[in-house]
Amino acid sequence: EMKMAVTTSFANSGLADVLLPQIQADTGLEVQLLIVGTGQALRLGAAGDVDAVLVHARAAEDKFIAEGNATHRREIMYNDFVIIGPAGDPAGAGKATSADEALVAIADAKAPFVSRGDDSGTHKKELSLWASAGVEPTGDWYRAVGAGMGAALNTASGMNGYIMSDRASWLKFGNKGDLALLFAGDPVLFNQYAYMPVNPAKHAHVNNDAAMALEGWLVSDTAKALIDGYTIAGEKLFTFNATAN
Amino acid sequence: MVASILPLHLTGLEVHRRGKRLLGPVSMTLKGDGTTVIIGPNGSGKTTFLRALHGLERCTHDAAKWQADEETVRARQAFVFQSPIMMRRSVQDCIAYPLILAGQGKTNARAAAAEWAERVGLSAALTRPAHVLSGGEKQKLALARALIRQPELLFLDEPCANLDGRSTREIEVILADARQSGTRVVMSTHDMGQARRLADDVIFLYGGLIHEAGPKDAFFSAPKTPETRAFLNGDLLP
Amino acid sequence: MVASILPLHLTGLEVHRRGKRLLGPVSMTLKGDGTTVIIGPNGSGKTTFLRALHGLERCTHDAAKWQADEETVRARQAFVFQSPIMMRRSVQDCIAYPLILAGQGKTNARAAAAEWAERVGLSAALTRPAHVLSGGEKQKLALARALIRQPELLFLDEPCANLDGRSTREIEVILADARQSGTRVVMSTHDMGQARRLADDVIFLYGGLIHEAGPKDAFFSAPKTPETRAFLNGDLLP
Amino acid sequence: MNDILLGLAEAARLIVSFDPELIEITLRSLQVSVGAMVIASAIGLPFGAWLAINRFRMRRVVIALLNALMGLPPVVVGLIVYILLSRSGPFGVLGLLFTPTAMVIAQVIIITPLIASIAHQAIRELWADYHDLLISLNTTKSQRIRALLWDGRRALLTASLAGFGRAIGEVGAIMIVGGNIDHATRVLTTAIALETGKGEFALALALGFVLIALAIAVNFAMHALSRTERSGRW
Amino acid sequence: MNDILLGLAEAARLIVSFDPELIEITLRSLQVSVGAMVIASAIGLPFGAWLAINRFRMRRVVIALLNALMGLPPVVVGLIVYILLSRSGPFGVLGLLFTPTAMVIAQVIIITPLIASIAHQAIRELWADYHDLLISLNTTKSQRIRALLWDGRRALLTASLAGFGRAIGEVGAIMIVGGNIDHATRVLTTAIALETGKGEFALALALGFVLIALAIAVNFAMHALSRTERSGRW
Ligand SMILES: Nc1ncnc2c1ncn2[C@@H]1O[C@H](COP(=O)(O)OP(=O)(O)OP(=O)(O)O)[C@@H](O)[C@H]1O
Ligand SMILES: Nc1ncnc2c1ncn2[C@@H]1O[C@H](COP(=O)(O)OP(=O)(O)OP(=O)(O)O)[C@@H](O)[C@H]1O
Ligand SMILES: [Mg+2]
Ligand SMILES: [Mg+2]
Repeated sequence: EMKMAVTTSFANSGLADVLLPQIQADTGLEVQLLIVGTGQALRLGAAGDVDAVLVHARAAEDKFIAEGNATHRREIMYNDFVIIGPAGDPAGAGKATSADEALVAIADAKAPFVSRGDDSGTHKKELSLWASAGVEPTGDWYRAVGAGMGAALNTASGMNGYIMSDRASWLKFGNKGDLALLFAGDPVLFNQYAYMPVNPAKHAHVNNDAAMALEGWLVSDTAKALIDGYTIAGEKLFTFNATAN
Repeated sequence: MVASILPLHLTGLEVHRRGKRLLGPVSMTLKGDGTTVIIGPNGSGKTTFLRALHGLERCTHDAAKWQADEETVRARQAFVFQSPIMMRRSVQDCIAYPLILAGQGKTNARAAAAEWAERVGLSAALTRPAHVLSGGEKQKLALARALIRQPELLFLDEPCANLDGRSTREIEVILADARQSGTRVVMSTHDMGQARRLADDVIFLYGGLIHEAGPKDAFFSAPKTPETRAFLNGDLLP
Repeated sequence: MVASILPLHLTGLEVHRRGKRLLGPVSMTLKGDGTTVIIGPNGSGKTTFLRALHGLERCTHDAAKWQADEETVRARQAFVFQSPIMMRRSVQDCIAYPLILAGQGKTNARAAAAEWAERVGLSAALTRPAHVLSGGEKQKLALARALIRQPELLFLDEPCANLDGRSTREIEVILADARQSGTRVVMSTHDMGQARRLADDVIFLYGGLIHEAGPKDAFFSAPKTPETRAFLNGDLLP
Repeated sequence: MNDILLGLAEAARLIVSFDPELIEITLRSLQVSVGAMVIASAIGLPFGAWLAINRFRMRRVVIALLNALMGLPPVVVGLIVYILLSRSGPFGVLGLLFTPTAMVIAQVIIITPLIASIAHQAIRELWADYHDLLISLNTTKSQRIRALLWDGRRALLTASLAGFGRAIGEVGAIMIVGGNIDHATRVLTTAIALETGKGEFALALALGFVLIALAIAVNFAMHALSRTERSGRW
Repeated sequence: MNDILLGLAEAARLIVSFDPELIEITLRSLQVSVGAMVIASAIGLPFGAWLAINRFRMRRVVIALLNALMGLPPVVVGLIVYILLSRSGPFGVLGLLFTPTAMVIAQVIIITPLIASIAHQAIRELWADYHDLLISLNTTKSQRIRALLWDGRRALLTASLAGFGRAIGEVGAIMIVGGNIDHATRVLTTAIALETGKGEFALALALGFVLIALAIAVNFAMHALSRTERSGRW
């Protein structure tokens, strides 16, 4: 039995429901998931309240390691972000050839854009994209909602606005309303998930054996098959990219 | 007042509570004028009877027949309770409340209330919160509140129980005046002297039943049953 | 009872409310035995005085000096309120409550309660919820509840106001018995006959002050002031 | 533990520095919660009184239902209001979604049963006192309700304050219908939830302490007002 | 609109099919909320009574504070309990974090002020009735509190039920201290929040309807119990 803090977007994807039973079958580990924001996940790890974390926010992860909260960082898989918007696409973001272009189109049209605004991995990614597109996202059209992915999608659906989401959350999202996937595929939109076992030297009580066993399983071929094989509506969500070391 | 709500005819009036008959069957007619005094030992049903007449007790359906529709009947009565009910207001506001309910302006109502307070001897207490009054003062307040709308029919449940001798006499004068000006008074009392002074008719309740009733003089000078005699003597009832 | 809590010495006792002096200054001594009856017009402060003696009113500090410590003093008194306070329990449980408080077993207490209910004439009402009792029955309950712990000092505030003649006589006998067996009784009443029957001493309160006080016989046969005479006659007080 | 101290320090710093953003969301919290309290009291107090004075066959059922509605999960209320107000919902044309008005609507739904229930409880006792008198005076139902509400006003204050308390601390419903949009619908509780998700526990706690201070201030203000006004010991 | 109907249908289906997962989280909801209600009542009711019978200098302040605490934001309570129970917190060694016990603790903190405040309100009226008698009978404070709690038990039911209502619908605090872990700490409200986040409105609503039904059932049960037991009209 071990506890792992994961981000909302991972839990919302539904991949966990596929992986957990298999983990239990293969290793006998009962993994309990705590579904929280990225920042909160890292805090739980730092406090020693969980045995491992699975997040996607590179800079914060490096800091986490540097502070000695985890023994190491192990890349497991990636998925990608997509740009969602009203099916009519008034800003013409769908015709863009790069993520930068799509964002510039939205900003130029001053079309409502919903931002997670919660400092999560997704939010940080979005901010970095605005930066590289050379747009300062301010004004009435830019709505920072300060909520999880699902809630932000709800809001976008309610406002009929644009939003950047991870593909898994989008595909799983039930309340699509008038929204559609408009842009995807630019490599800058790739989103790396990493696994970090909490440092037993800092928190003696953590179940490091289980955490290591889980890591071993996550980089195994069984995991690869399950992750690469997981689809929603015929679309593949995650790409396994763990390296054996 | 145009047509009177009285006489009231009762046929087989009963009040039941928790499977017990507290009152009745009572059949009688309450005529249009005079003062009726109800006497009887503790727990004999005086309060229950008065409340039933006033429409406060759930009782036999259709047992009471008035001479007007229900709304008129209700509007022309007033009741002075055995333990006076004080609202959380000043004495003046308590007395004025029935007038306010009847749609009178606040200023008028309060002026009338001050006048009535004067009559029952409460002028000094006008601005006090009603609930700090002494026992006797509360009874006076309740009386003023009942009289202020000049009811056609006035019920009083032991209105002088907590009053001193002087106040009792004053209230008796007020009641006699009211009777003179046409108010029908029905009251209960344990004070036989008061009964003799005020009553035209007397009803002796015993065990929830009208044991004996009649005009004052006949009742007191020649009680018909041994129970009545015993009660008037203050003896143990047989 | 070992040492008595009496006599009680009062020096300059006053009760103030909302900037008004309701009572006092009162200086007197309450001796160890007999029955003291307090009389006076409505609002003269009888209730306030009794409550102040019993320790229920905020009053001048240190004005009352008892012969025992506060805890003993409090434990040996009982009070029958002018408007009896009914707990939301059955009659039997209400009467038994003081015994339960004193640590008696439930069965014992209820048996004693039944006995006292019998003495005040409430046996038929034992299982009724206390709040449905008639006005007189409530007063009887309050009396039984006060007597059940056999207090050394018993205060009664118009205990017979709502009682019929017969019950009044019975209660008077109970009070006389209690006095005989050593209970100190201090009571108020508006019934001068009752005052004559029960009192050893009489206190006449008027406007919050002790206007006249003395042994019963002297008081009633030769009242000293015109106010006392007027009050006893039921006249308007000067 | 450290976080709690940091939170207190941060709260003090925010308040002392008159942080404009803090002031903005605090005022919005106050506006939404007071608005909800006023509307819910206007509905719940008379309803509670009405329920106390009427005897009808389904009365016990209505009371039990009312008590049960105190348990309405905010998230569900939020969802239903969201669905009703969303563009594709029946009231979509009003364009209320993601506005403070929507938040007030959701909160009114949540706190009205609470206010009505407590009011009913308080009024029931007063009605037991007043019953005979008000019946005897031949009052209409609305006169009775008015008398009970007026004379019971001090007890009803607790009902309204309980409603206010629930509203100011609530987050589940207003997050959904308000959307926690910066400078538009962000209030203290949604900001706290946001900071918690970010792992900014100290800041979240700081906002929480500000919220508690606000609740205390409002309560003291209401108590003071009700004390000035009262003349007796009622 | 459609979602609401779908939700109702789904709720019916879940209930009729005795969905084992639904049963599990429903029972856990019940267990946590009833546990919190019982503990909070055991603290809040006597405290409310104590506050009603004692006159001390800071009484008004304490009452205003108590009322203000009704507004404790659940998320903040959750955070503080989290910090205390966290491995690096003072009570970390107990290992209570992410257990139903932790959820009960958080809920007790949230609902105790509510219960105490309503209880105080109800007892105050009863105490006004009983004051002279109980003082005259020379009762100790604890005897007074016992008499008031016993004789006022019907009014106090509302207090406890209000607490239960708040607990069963609460999500902010128990999400943080319970963690919404499947098969361990997931309850109805956290499941609703989860499904809402996924945009699965119909399922979220279905769970919400189950929760409301549960609250109604508990209320009817409590009312029925209290009715059986009462002998008079109190
Ligand atoms: N709900 C009830 N259940 C049982 N008995 C009741 C109920 N209500 C009243 N009683 C009894 O009915 C009797 C009649 O009461 P009522 O108040 O009419 O007497 P009363 O003649 O006014 O007496 P009193 O002179 O003492 O005021 C009393 O013995 C009382 O205990
Ligand atoms: N809080 C208060 N503020 C102002 N006046 C008060 C207050 N409490 C009592 N009083 C007044 O003090 C007076 C004395 O009251 P008390 O109850 O002692 O009279 P009493 O002699 O018992 O009269 P009764 O024979 O009518 O019972 C009354 O006039 C009453 O209105
Ligand atoms: Mg009577
Ligand atoms: Mg008196």
